[in-house]
Amino acid sequence: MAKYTSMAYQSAEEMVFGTAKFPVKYGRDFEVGAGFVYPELVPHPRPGSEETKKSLVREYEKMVNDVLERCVQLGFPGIQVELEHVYQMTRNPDWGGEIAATTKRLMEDYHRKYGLKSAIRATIADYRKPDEENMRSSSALGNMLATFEASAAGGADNLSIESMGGKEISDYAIVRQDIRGVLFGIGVLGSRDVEFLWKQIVEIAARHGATPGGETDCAQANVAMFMAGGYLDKSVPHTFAALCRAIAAGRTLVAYEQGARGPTKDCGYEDPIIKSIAGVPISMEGKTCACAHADMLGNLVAAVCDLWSNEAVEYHDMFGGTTAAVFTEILGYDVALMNTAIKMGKEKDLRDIMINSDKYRDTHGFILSPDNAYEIGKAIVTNADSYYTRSRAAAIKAAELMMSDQRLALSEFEKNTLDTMYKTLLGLPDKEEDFIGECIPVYQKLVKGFKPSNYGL
Amino acid sequence: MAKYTSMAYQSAEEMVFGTAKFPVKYGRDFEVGAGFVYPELVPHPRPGSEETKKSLVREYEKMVNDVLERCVQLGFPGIQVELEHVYQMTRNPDWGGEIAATTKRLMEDYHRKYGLKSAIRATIADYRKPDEENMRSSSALGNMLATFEASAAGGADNLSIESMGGKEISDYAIVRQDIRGVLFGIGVLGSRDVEFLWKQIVEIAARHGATPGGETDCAQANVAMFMAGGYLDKSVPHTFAALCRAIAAGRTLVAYEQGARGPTKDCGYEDPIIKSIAGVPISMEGKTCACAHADMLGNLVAAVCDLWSNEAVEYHDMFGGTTAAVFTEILGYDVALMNTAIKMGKEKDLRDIMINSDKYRDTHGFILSPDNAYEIGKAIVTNADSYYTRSRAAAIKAAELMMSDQRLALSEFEKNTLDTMYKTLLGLPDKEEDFIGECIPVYQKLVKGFKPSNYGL
Amino acid sequence: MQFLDDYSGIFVRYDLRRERGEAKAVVADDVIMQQVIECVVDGDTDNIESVVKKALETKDPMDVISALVKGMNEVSRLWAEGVYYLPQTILSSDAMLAGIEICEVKMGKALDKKGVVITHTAEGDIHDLGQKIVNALLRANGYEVIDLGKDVPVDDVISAVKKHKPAMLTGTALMTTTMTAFEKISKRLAGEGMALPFVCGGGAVSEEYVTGFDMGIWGKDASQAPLMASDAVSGKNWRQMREKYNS
Amino acid sequence: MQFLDDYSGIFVRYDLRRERGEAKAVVADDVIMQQVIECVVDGDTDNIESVVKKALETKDPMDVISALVKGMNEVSRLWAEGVYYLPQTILSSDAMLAGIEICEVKMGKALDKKGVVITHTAEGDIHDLGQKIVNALLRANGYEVIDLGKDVPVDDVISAVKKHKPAMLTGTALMTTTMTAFEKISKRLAGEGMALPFVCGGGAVSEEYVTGFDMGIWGKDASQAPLMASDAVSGKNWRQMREKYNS
Ligand code: B12
Ligand code: B12
Repeated sequence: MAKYTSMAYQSAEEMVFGTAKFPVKYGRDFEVGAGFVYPELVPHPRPGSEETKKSLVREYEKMVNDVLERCVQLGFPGIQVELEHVYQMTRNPDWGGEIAATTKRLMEDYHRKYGLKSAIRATIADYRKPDEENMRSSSALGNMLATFEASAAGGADNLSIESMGGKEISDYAIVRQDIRGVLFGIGVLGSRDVEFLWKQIVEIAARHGATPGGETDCAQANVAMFMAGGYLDKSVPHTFAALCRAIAAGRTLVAYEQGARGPTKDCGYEDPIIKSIAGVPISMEGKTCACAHADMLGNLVAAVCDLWSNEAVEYHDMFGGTTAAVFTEILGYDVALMNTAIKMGKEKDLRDIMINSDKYRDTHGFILSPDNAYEIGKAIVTNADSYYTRSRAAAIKAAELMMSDQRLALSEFEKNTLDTMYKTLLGLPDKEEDFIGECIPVYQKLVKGFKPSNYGL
Repeated sequence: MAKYTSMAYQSAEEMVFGTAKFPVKYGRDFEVGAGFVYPELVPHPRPGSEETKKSLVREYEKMVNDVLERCVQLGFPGIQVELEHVYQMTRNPDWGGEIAATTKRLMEDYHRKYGLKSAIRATIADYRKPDEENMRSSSALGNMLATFEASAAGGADNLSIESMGGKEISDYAIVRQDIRGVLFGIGVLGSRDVEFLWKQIVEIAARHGATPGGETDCAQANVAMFMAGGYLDKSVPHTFAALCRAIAAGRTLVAYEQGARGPTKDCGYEDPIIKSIAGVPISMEGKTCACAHADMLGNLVAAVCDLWSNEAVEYHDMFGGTTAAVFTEILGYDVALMNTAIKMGKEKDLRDIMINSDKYRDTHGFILSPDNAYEIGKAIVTNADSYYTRSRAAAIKAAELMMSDQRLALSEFEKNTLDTMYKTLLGLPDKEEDFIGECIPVYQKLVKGFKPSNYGL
Repeated sequence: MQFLDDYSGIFVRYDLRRERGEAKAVVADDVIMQQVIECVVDGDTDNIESVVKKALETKDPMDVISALVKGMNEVSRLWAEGVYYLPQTILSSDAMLAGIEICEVKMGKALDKKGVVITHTAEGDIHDLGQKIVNALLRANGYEVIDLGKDVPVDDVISAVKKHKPAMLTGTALMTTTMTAFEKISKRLAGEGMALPFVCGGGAVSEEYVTGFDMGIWGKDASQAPLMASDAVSGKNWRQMREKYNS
Repeated sequence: MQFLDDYSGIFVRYDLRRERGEAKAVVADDVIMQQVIECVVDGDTDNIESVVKKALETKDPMDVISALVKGMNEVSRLWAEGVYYLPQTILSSDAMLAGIEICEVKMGKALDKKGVVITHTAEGDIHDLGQKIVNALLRANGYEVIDLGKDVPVDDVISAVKKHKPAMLTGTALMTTTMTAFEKISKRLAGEGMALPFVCGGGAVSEEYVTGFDMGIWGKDASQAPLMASDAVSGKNWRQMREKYNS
């Protein structure tokens, strides 16, 4: 399978928000990565509204209208709305399709009336259960593909997914600080499943003139980051979570090797690495996704973004309007700041301010700081023999970066964890087949329901 | 009464976020305007919790704890919490007092455990009814003063208020586009009531070693701005709302002439003008107060702030935690960006980016852009004969600025409104006594319940 | 400070793009009536008195009144089409009401109103601006408004309803901590066996909340009040009105 | 790119300031038991088997088990004091459980559990990580866990409760659109005349929501599960437990 063997950018210094090597154009006068950053608003339906198709469609109609109206009220030039499917929308393909169609109709009204630029991302819910079903032929998979079709037909401009491949292993490994398991679950199994899925998504997109958008390792790297949490949490060491993230880059990259063109999926925190390699426009989330989850790189993560997202906010009333309108407003001003900087020729000043805000706040911000992300990207493209070799190389590079920068303060415990993980990584086989051969029996014994055949093994 | 006759700053260029001419120190290692910007988080209790003292105190305990915990989780150096009284907290002075004490206890815990810097602002609810009661002797006033005492005794570091003087007139005038009435209600009556109130607040603060904080013309200028709304609203012309704001600066300024030292009250959008004259640290709100209300200067309004606020957010759960924690996170990263810029020596670059984002988005951003705010400030200090003369001068200057800058696009309707208002302003008497003499009979006839004696007239 | 000349990509002035409705078009049978109408359309509160008095020298009071109302209808159209803003509307209504008062004096009797509406702002809440606008617009449309003012205790609302038997009751609240009074009012009214459309509005008040208790109808914008009042007067019950305005 | 050397004023590394609890302190009567304990404390799943087998050559299985448990208690202390993170705890529990299994074989009978707990992740929801942690911690503390897995239909939960009569039921949901199943379960159980503590947790699940239906007790963190289970086993009813954990 063809893999990236070179970087899209000459250097990290070249990377900045608003511009990508390969801009993407779709929707209503909407172009991403072509010089401006746009907000991406993700609204979530209220509990109960998912009970019938009618009530769910109505819910989306209200939410999307609030988003578009607030844009016009405040003068925002354009916006992307993500339809992040709740289970019911993918379980019933026609639901997802009709919601996409309704969203498109509203967007066309606002475009006609005011010239508001807009686009739709449909993110299908991957509800396959790796440890319970056959991931390459289950009915869940059938529904997912049918929903991609229905969404594209309905008017989705960008097709995306948060896929699950390797999750049964990574779930086991992350809570046991088992870096080998993470490498196997994310780097090998995850990558293989992404390859399997995206072949088909790209094909569906092509058939409907939609754009194959983005993948994310939410299922694995975000679990680790999420559990690592803040300064007071004691669930997963932050250095370990950072290694999971580096490994995830190799997995997410597969989607773009299969033909996905971005903008990438907002919750893929590994995307700065992806952008350095693939040059696709990336959607990121940080401080303004606090409504969805906390992270420790709220500003830094915007440094090289092309879309800026809130990840997800449930629809409710606030003093200032509905949450959909409120977060549209915050995102809209966030990107207005970035776009103003661009127009003033100060975008790199603002980028550097964002970076310095969080580069040494925590390990995640550290490895995703564009300079370090770029280094990890280089480790990936120069170790392209296999999914395994490049993921492992990414982890080793991330570890070395963390160990070598004195400005990154680490507690004793974090340091020790990092050292142990680093040694383990170095001790692993060099060839993918050897690694796979070593892992399969081990994890078949440890993880109930793990079936290598789910990954063509 | 002594009035400001000179500017605190040599030029607008000198003004920037994080630094004020006269920093204020209080609370737990908390200093405002001394080189860094801090977040100011304002939580609001859920409906129902106000029914008993016990439930309301408990509600605040939870909210404040969520705020402080999120600060430590993410590494924020410090925060101010505003206790913006709901009716019941001022109506029952001991409620306000106990809530301040509870907040202080929690803050001391976090300061001891982690060294988190913190401070408390208590904003008493002014629930006097100008058109129904004697504002200088009503029981409401009695409760308000008692609540200032109780709050200061309980541990409030900063005493603030959104006062009501002149509201009966401005409410009548704003919806009728009657600029004379606005000048009378805000510039004259409002200023006189602020003088009356702040003499007493300053005295109470002194007695308890608390800091007399800030005033705001929320009652009047915010009504106008709020009703002017966005591009689609047709309630109050945006040029008219901007004139109301300029007039409000003269009114709010009185508090500082009476001894208030700031940081000012977040919802006083007129504060950039105040800072240019008085040099006090100012608390501002913009994009991250979208939870409370929309405004059209989300970034610009942060350009010269010293505290950065969310105005108010009701306590509820979101995916990412409670609203109190979520908005603490967003504000915290907003100020981290500003503080990083300061450390990098790029604060004026960031300031200018903020300004250019909104200076020409709408009239409010235009007149509050530091350069224009400074000009309006000069008009105020050079026309200091009376509250009336300086407020009128501020309005005339604001009008001239709007008329003379070609980059500020205005619809025909807005232009005409502005011209008419400008002519009216020029046609008004030069002396305060003449103006008052002209207005009293007119508004006694038009506004039921208006009593000049409420203002010592 | 550095300033840009070109703001494209940062914001779009959608307000300038919007097409305006056609300008005022007032038609009257003769000059003086024309002046009466214009006084209303222009919200000319200074001259309305003299003009109406002049008209009454030759015209029947009822005809003058219908001219005043005609002017006000034109104003409503201009507002609806976005030519006028709220203040123009309120000034016109001030003018019209002043004119009508003069005609009533001449007739020696008050014009009978379309119906009675009681308005109030919730107990503990002094945010009465929305209510004031509602009052103005209802009066402009010929309803008798009984204004209970702001911070009105639940008891006072109940007894006022008993006393005046209004076609509709309205409540304004801008604080979630005061709007809870509306639910109490609804329960009390039901307890007393009364049922009428209770339109609640105000910044903090959500459709979700208001449609959660009996009689509650959510009012999004003050401009809806007159239409709601006419529905109430013409006998629609609160369920029908909720169906119409809240779904 | 320009980088700062001094970050004071931008962020504070509170994590470095925190005082750590004292390090491991394990005490055993003799060498081999000491090794057993250390295997658990170090979460040494590779050597636990050989060490326990060696111990069993000279020791009574029940004594070895209590050594294993002793080690696990030490681990819980280290976790509570912030010396250990979750993974250390889970690995230790893996080791302890492996050791116990060997002892049970030797005894020829299974150790009787403290009680039965049924866990599940809500219908339509595949976010089962929280549940997996809960499972591990309950097992580590000697409870029999009946793991219904993820995306479990309401019916299956009901029939499992009927069949196994657990002391406690747990549910995990990370989506507000799936947590609604918990309320249905509560109603169904009540309908069938059953009442037991139903602890619900998961990112999207709020105390407000869970305490809104009968039997519901809100679980903030998986680490609470063992204590909650022991309360349930020792006969506390759901009201008492809600009182204890949710107020
Ligand atoms: C101006 C203002 C004030 C002014 C009020 C002036 C006045 N005469 O009303 C003053 C300064 C007095 C004030 C005081 C306070 N305020 Co105040 N205030 C505001 C502000 C900025 C604007 C409100 C306003 O006038 N809007 C314009 C009017 C026209 O809008 P409206 O009333 O909603 O009406 C519109 C619609 O709702 C509708 N409508 C309304 N009623 C009806 C009825 C019917 C029948 C229909 C059909 C339609 C309808 O029509 C109107 C449009 O056409 C809001 C901000 C906000 N987000 O709302 C805060 C706000 C309402 N205030 C708030 C607070 C907390 C206070 C204080 C407690 C602050 C303090 N500690 O001093 C005190 C209140 C004391 C008390 N006991 O009431 C909070 C309430 C928070 C909460 N818990 O809900 C808000 C939301 C600000 C915030 N985000 O924190 N406030
Ligand atoms: C990782 C993750 C995933 C992974 C799940 C991996 C796994 N094995 O669980 C994957 C990628 C599969 C996933 C998929 C989806 N996800 Co998801 N996901 C997350 C994420 C980032 C982290 C969740 C997590 O694992 N946290 C770590 C665990 C340990 O925490 P926890 O489960 O809450 O458990 C803790 C406590 O709650 C407690 N606890 C939990 N249960 C119990 C029980 C008891 C008895 C006790 C005492 C305590 C307790 O203990 C634990 C701590 O010790 C969240 C973000 C967030 N804000 O939650 C989104 C999130 C939950 N996902 C979300 C969504 C929308 C989805 C998808 C629909 C997206 C899509 N379109 O593909 C699909 C779901 C499809 C489906 N049908 O379920 C939304 C849910 C929004 C909503 N409506 O509520 C969230 C909130 C993200 C967001 N902000 O939008 N997701």
